[in-house]
Amino acid sequence: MSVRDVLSPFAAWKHLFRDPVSIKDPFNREASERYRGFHQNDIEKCIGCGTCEAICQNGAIDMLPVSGVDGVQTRPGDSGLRPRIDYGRCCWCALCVDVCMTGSLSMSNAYKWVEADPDKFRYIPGVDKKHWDDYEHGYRRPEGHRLNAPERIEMPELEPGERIDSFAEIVGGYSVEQARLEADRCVTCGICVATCPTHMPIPEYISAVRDGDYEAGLKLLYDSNPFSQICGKICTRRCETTCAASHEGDPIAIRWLKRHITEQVPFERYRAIIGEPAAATGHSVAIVGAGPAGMTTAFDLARLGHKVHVYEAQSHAGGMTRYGIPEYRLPFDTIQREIDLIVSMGVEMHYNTRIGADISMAQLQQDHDAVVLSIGLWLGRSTRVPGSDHRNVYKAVDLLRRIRDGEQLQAPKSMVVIGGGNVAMDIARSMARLQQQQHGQIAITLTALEDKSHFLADPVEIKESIEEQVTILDSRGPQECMVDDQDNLLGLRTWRVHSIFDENGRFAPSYDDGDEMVHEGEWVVEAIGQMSDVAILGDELTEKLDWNRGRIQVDEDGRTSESWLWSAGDMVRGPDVVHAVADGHRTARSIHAHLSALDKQENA
Amino acid sequence: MMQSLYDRLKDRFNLGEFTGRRADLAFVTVSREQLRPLLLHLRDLEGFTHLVLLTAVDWIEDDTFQLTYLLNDRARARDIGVRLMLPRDDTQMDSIHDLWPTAATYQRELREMFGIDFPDSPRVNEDFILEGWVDIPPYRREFDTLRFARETYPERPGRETHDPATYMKQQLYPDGEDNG
Amino acid sequence: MNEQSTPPAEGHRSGRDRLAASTTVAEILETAITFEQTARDFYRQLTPKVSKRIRWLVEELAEEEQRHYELFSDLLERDDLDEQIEAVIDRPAADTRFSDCIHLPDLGEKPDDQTVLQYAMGREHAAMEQYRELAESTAAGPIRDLFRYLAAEETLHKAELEKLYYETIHSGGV
Amino acid sequence: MAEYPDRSQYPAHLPDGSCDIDLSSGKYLKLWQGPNHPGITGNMSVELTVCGDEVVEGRTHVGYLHRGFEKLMERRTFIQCFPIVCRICVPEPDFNEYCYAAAVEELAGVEVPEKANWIRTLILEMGRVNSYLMYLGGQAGAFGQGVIGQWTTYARDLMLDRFEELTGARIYHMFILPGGVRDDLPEGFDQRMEETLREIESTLADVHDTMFRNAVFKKRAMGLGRVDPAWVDEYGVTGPVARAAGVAKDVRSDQPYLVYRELDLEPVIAHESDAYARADVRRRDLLMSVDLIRQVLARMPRKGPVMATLPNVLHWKIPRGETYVRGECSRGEYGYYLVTDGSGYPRRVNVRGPSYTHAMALLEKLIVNVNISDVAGLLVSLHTYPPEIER
Repeated sequence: MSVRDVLSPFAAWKHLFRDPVSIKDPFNREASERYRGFHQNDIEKCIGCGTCEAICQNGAIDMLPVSGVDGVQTRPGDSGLRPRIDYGRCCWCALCVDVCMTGSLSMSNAYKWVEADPDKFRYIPGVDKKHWDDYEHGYRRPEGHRLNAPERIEMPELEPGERIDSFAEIVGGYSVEQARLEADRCVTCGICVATCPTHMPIPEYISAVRDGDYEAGLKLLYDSNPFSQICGKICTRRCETTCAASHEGDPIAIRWLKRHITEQVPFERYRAIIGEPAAATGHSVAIVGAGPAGMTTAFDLARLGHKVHVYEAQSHAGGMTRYGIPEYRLPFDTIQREIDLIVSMGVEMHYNTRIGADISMAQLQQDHDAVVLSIGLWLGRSTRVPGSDHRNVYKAVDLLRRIRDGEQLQAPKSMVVIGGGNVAMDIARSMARLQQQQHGQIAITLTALEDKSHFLADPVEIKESIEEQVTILDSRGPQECMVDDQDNLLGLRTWRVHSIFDENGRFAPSYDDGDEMVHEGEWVVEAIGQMSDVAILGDELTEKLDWNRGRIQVDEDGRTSESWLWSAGDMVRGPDVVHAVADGHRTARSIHAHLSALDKQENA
Repeated sequence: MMQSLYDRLKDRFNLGEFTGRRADLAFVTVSREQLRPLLLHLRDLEGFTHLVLLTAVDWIEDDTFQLTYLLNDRARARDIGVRLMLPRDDTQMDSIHDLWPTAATYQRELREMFGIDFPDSPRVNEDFILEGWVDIPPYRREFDTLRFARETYPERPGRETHDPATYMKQQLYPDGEDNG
Repeated sequence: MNEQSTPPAEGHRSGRDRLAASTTVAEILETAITFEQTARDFYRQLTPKVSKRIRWLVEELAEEEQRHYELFSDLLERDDLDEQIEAVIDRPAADTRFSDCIHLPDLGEKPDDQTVLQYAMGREHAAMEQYRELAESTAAGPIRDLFRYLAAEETLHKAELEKLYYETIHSGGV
Repeated sequence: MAEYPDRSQYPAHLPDGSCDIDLSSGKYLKLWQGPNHPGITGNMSVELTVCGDEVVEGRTHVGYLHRGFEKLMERRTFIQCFPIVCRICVPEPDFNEYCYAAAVEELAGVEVPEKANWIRTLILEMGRVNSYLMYLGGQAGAFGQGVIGQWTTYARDLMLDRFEELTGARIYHMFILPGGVRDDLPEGFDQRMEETLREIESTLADVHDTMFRNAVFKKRAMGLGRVDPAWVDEYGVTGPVARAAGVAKDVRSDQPYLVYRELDLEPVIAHESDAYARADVRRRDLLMSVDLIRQVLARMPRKGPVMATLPNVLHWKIPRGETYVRGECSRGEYGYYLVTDGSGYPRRVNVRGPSYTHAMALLEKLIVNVNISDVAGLLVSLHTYPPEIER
């Protein structure tokens, strides 16, 4: 202790004339650029997946319907819900912003808000307008800061060089570890379920993969889709187009995870997991066509105890999955296992039985309590351009059927395919394999009316076709199949197409005859539209039935104007396996209700 | 470093499972009889003079409490966690307040939060954090904080939420069917 | 391009001379109305012949011709005819070359949907060409405007048919 | 000079060390300091038994802030725990974020990018500066010097501005999370930080003149609450309290974490081991933090990621294991003992805050024989934050 200790504190007096250090206008101080203030939500970008709600450890977020506000509505890919935040609970941690699947949610740097009514502090950002909605600054998820893995686990596949000379299956399937990593990426929002035509419980079966509980997963699959093994390989996976993860990353490989479950459970266990059919009801149902729609109907009805007879013109069941999809995408044994499982429920199959020739519709009507028509789209359309009646102009569906029926086709040295859909890719790739096997080289040109961005085929199919040396020319309109004096097919002449899609997304191609090309080909294969062979119904039934723009008119349950006849699958819904499955379920429910009503009438 | 320590002490104190975590951190399981001799040895002969913490883990599925005595040897920059497994139905343990006076505070908390008793520990029965608590010791796994909160505090009215998948089903395909 | 001897096309052929010779707007409209009427009756006669499955198509075509018939008839009734035509004449109705490339079929006894569509597009195209040529060879004035108007109407209909054709034949599955 | 009470009146010590206090004797008075009292740090209270104006026994009472964080974390996913841990210590929350993140990363096997470790170090030192500034104001205030608190609050506010621009928040930063840190340094941060550091140094110079060279402060702080170096191990004493007792205990140099190995630092020590020595150790430690911040900014890499790639945090499961991660906060050893069981939730989290030992057993030992008017000064000199006692 010294004199200095007494004098030194007087140093404080030096601040006597110092300017105040406090902020002059504390009421209008702007927070820092990345300040975490009140939320902003771009509600057009938001899909209402509720991942923000899921991660909020305070339970501050509720998902509320806001249909009608600023064009938000419940539709595939958008729940129509938007997050409401309770600022009595929010702790400003911004995990909701970090995890937001679309990047719609952010925080402004507004932090002052005075209100007498506490309930006001509970609002839906973007819907309940606030003055900070347009604030430029605030917390946005920084680049590279992700709380969920945005990239898909790559699927092991055969390389183009390994697969081009055989029909061996290309996709290898996930290992358990890969599948778990992929399943881990799913945020379990369930937005996809509405998009799946048959509404498979997608988040639940993905959770089963995550937990390694494959038997539970298989049960979930088969309760909603008896074509799960097949769909696990070739489903058009519309669900993945609405996957929340697709907005800022790759969608979850939902199809591959389904496939993974079916591969992890030994096939011998399937039957026990799916369970026994109910006791026989004494009712009998005839199904025409053993494709996905017909066989799904058969599966459902058989499980309910009804006697089901399936009439199939071909020697095998599976419909287009069996006769339309190449083996490298869908091996026979997968289809066979699926069919065996359905048949094991007590379904009786009548192969090589053609309606109209071997048995009539009238006969079916007489012998059964209900009849289902599910004959698919087996007739290929023709462009009918000049020369298209040449013997070497084929229809893709016919060729695919012949290949899958085991016929040894002699592949031409060169070939042109007309069409830009999956069938076009299927035939191009199948023929490429035959060319490689027989000639050691591939010469296939695929021409499509549409430009690349509007191709109807799955982008993966396009990519793999190119890998397999198929030359793809977009925006080409077929004009003529050129034939020389000796009646040999020379190839296809096309004009350039100016693709114009109108405001409704409808397409009216227009041609530019100044841009003409001739594509050399010993064969031309038309892979355009397909239609149903409804001629088998006969004139009388055709006249009786109501029709809707070329398709049999059915009510929402798939029932036609004839009370005993239902129709399902591609022929009423257009071509798609999983839609056909959904249709099969719907038809089976309707028939079951009808048969139950019959029982009640009898009892009464 | 930790492995060699374990190898030296293993037989002498009849040590159980050894878990090397880092070069400077390991955990080892010890029996109740050997706990005090081991702690004394570690403190007085191995340099582990600092009791970092004493706490419990409830392995309710194994009917066991794990007591963790974490000791630090500053000179050699290393830590050892001594695990002691205590049956959940016999929750009495010997106090170590005479080895580290500060242990009394930890033991008092353990009695209150886990219901693990240390009979000789000073003031062990005095309330520590929870005055007037009548429920089961709250850090035991079977104490459900969410249920407690729901029963104790009223929910603020006006809350409702919707599961996206369920809501979409109601809106788009209420009968389980899609007509699109 | 359609020089074949199917009935409505023939009607157009002879009608063309009649149209070229017409001197008043009313005369032209009356001739055009007759064309639409002929086409409508053709489709109506065709309806029972085709399969019930595609009857909708023929019915729609008949309805569309009927709509044109009514449209032109209404126009004829109006006092402000010239103004009306002027008002719509600038409507852009770009011709697209798609149906031009469709080989015009022989309808035969039981035509299918593709045949009918091809035929209908051919008919719309022929009519469109005809009105357009007439417009080009007519001096500026209300008569040329009327031809352009009629050409625009036919072009619009043709475009609708082209979309339907694409959906049915190229991308669709029915 | 007030007359001291008759020492013969002091209670006898019982064999177990506690006092035999007979309140009905009329010699003693029970006096509660806190939970609401200007001379208490945060929400705790000390139950004093006084004889005259001297304390004969003190009992720490906590529980006013108990939110059961450790238990709450057992029902939150690993990522959901991240926003709540900072709330265990208001003035220096970042140690919770760091220790929790590091424990999770260790058990989950997540490799943190290099730059994130530098930014973490920066933040922890910034937090230490703030914590010390708050302490200095409190310590001076406990002895009646109000102006110091105003100055240090101003300086701390400048540092909060830096926190705000870096982390997006002033108090609960929620910036260090498992995997790294949220974001990179903002544009122009170095320069603004340098300005802030200069202002803090200038404030500290004034504080030194008016507080440390102040006869009143010296008279009251010197000799108050002397900690015997032998108690360091017995009572689990760490941080400035231990260093003021001559024990150079500092996790940053004892067991360097983050990037401390690459920084120049020397534990700040003193030997008097009283309230004054502890205040001085903290003042000098604060200056070292200022220096460390400068070192970090000068040496840290400026390129590269600040966040590791995490699995989807909504389903993040961590294999069974246990670990302990510690750091040197402004008050001593801060640590997280994390036990995982293979699920998506922590099995057990135990937060070891330095106040747990300092404000309980050590305070109760030191408080005996202290004059009532010095209780606040003593308590503050241990620099205790109650929420880390009761978590």
